[in-house]
Amino acid sequence: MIPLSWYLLVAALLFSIGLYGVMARRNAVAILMSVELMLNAVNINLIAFWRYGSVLSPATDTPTTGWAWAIFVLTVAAAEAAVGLALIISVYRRRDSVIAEELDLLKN
Amino acid sequence: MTLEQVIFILVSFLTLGTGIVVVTNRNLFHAALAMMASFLGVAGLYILLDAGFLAAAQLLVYIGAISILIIFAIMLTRRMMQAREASFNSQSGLGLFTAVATFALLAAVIGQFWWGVDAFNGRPDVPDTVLQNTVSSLGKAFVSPEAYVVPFIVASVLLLAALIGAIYVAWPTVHAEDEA
Amino acid sequence: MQSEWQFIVLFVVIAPLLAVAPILINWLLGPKKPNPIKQQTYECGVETVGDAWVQFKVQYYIYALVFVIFDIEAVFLFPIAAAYGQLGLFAIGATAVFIVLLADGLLYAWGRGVLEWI
Amino acid sequence: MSFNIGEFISSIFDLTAGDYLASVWGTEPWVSVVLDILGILIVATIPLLSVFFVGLIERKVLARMQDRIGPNRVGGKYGLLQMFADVVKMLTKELLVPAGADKVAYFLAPILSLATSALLFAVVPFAPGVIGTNLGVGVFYVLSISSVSVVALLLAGWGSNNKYALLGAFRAVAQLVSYEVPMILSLLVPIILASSMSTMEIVEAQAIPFVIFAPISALIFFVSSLAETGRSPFDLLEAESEIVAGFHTEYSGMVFGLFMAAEYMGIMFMCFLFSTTYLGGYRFFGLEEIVVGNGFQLGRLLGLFITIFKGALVFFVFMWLRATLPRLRIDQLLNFNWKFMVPLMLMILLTVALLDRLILDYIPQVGDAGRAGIHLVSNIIIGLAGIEVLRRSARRQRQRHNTTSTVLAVAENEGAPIFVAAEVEPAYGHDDHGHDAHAPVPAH
Repeated sequence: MIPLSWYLLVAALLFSIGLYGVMARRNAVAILMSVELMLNAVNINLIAFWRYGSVLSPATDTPTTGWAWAIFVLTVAAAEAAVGLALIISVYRRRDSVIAEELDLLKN
Repeated sequence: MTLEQVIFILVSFLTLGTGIVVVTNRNLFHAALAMMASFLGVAGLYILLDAGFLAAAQLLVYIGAISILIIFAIMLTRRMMQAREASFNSQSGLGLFTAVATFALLAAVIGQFWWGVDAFNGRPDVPDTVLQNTVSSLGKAFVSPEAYVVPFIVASVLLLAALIGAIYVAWPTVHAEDEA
Repeated sequence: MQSEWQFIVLFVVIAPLLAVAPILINWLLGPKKPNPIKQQTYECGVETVGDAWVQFKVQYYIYALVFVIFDIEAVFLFPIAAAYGQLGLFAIGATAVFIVLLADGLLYAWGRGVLEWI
Repeated sequence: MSFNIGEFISSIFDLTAGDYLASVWGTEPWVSVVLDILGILIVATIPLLSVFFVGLIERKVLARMQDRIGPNRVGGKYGLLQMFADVVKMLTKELLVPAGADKVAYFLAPILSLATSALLFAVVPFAPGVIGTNLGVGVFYVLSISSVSVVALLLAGWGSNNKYALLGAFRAVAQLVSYEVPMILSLLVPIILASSMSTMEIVEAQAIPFVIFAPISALIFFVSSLAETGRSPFDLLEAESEIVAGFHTEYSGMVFGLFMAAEYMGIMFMCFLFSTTYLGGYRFFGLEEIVVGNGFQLGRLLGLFITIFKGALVFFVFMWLRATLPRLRIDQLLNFNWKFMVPLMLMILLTVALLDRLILDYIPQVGDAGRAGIHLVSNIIIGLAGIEVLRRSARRQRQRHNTTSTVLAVAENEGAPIFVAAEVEPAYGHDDHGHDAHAPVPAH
């Protein structure tokens, strides 16, 4: 049997790894990949709580809250990746750089 | 150890190990590959959690679509990939500290509330029919006014906005050419 | 883990082995005499120029982008279709709104001319 | 219960050997694991081995269609051992890795390609109760696995360190992801009609095959499955006149053989999927009583034969098209997908969903045949409307071509990426967008 806390720990570790990537990487694409990792960690938590918690609730129908929100997170992740990468491509075309620190168009 | 525990440990190592590769590898293409492996590991966790549909959705969306999008973006902006510059910025030490601190906080919370609690020591037994019905209940929930019909429509608006916005941003116009 | 998914998990472990075995046999049986000329990448008979990188068009990204949006649509539509027998007209209407909204995106891409291959 | 060799053999003929072994061995956890592994070996290796057979058949049939004889030396008059000879040759070739290749990606690509092709077969219903595993989300699983196989092409293109391979991979991915959209939409139609995602239940629901309900959607599925497997007329993945051999330019020996095997397995799977979702799988009008009923021991075997027969029929059409049609240009291919098939399929999907609800709610007395008839009529009307739109737009295009001067027409033709040169952008960086490659690029 696998306790709930194992899943939560894995998710927490994945989240922290993604957080480190977001803070430490210079390349914007790499930052985006780290964000995807963090979103995945959130999804693991949602599904783990669904399986260990709300399945038990005495609803007449099968509870689907965890699944539904996991799919909405998936949607948001896809939309974020689509727009984020489009921005990166556009910025690369204009500034010839994908390094996040060098993008200071609004500073000056 | 049961089969499930063995699978859980292997899958977790896959997820976390490749996750570390994603954030540390200098070669962006290899980082993207590692990211796909990490997503595969997460799909394995979903299967262990009786969420097979979500595992398939994970493969379809993350590996089949988002990763391809990311690889295309890497190729389009590849001149930066020659790894001649540092791949970490100046605050990487701070980042490491924040990550470790976050993990410590989360672990403390998990230890406080869920570690060793009898009710959460194993997956609760649920009849197979309930688990098999989840997908169709999910379908019903998406379009029923009592449940998620509003987020469902909002999700489609979000996707539409993302599509239009991304095309608008990425597609070069005559105007953009003048600026460049 | 449900029993029908146990099959898939084991299959995911075994399937790559099916492919690794022939490669190993090939490695054992084949000759091993590499030389620089043999290993040159193919470029229609002339010597290879530069590395493999060419500047790609943003077009490829756009196709993948439209595909991602329809992929997400599939994730929503498949459960709804699987529950079709239990849905009412309101549900069909909501799904139709969903599909039409995404079709708008396709129309925008079409009108913008990003689907033209140039 | 003890093991009885006679009963075991009879259970093999009944295609229930797994159930028999389970009843002998009991219900310990390891039993299910061993049975699963046995099932996996059967499900994965039989398609892999039948590649020998299918490949030979295709070569023979194609040769006959082109007025040739085909393989006729190895293994007697009919060249029966030709494929074995080919495999022996592949196995004894040198395993060449091109210079500068990314070894991880280079070797991961064929492995991933074959593994995904094998994984697809887990949900093919061969006969009643004979299926790798009856997933509740079978069709969705198929989609997700086949979308993973796209990654293999990118890996091959990247790993080879070759311009043609990389370009070929990019084009192939553009084609595959584009055609995945109509495939997703056309797979939704049988799911709506059967109200289930499981392949087994879709077959069970087809007292009348779904191809009669929705022939246009079946046609769209067929066309997109041609494109998904990279078959003629959509074989741009390896258009040798433009991009040498596409993503597997740098592969030789058994690594190339694995791509080949994966391709054939993908084709076989698509044939089975088409027959499962639209042609009624193991059901066949008069015979289905014997097939579905359990009284007759050959029932399941008969189901197996029907499945294979239908799959072979679809495969024959695949070969026929390959022998008949020339290759499309990539702009035609993508335009046809995005501007014709996807909108048409969206229309069909909406109509089927709405109409089926109305029929089930208001006129349930028409029965299955009436339901099929109404769907058929609506489908054909939409299909005809679609064809009319296509004809008009083709006429408009012709008129535009006739009015413009000949010179312009030629220039337009050249603008289309017939050559690789037109597709490779000059690496100036700033403008990776639609300049005609023949025009001089202004320096910024």
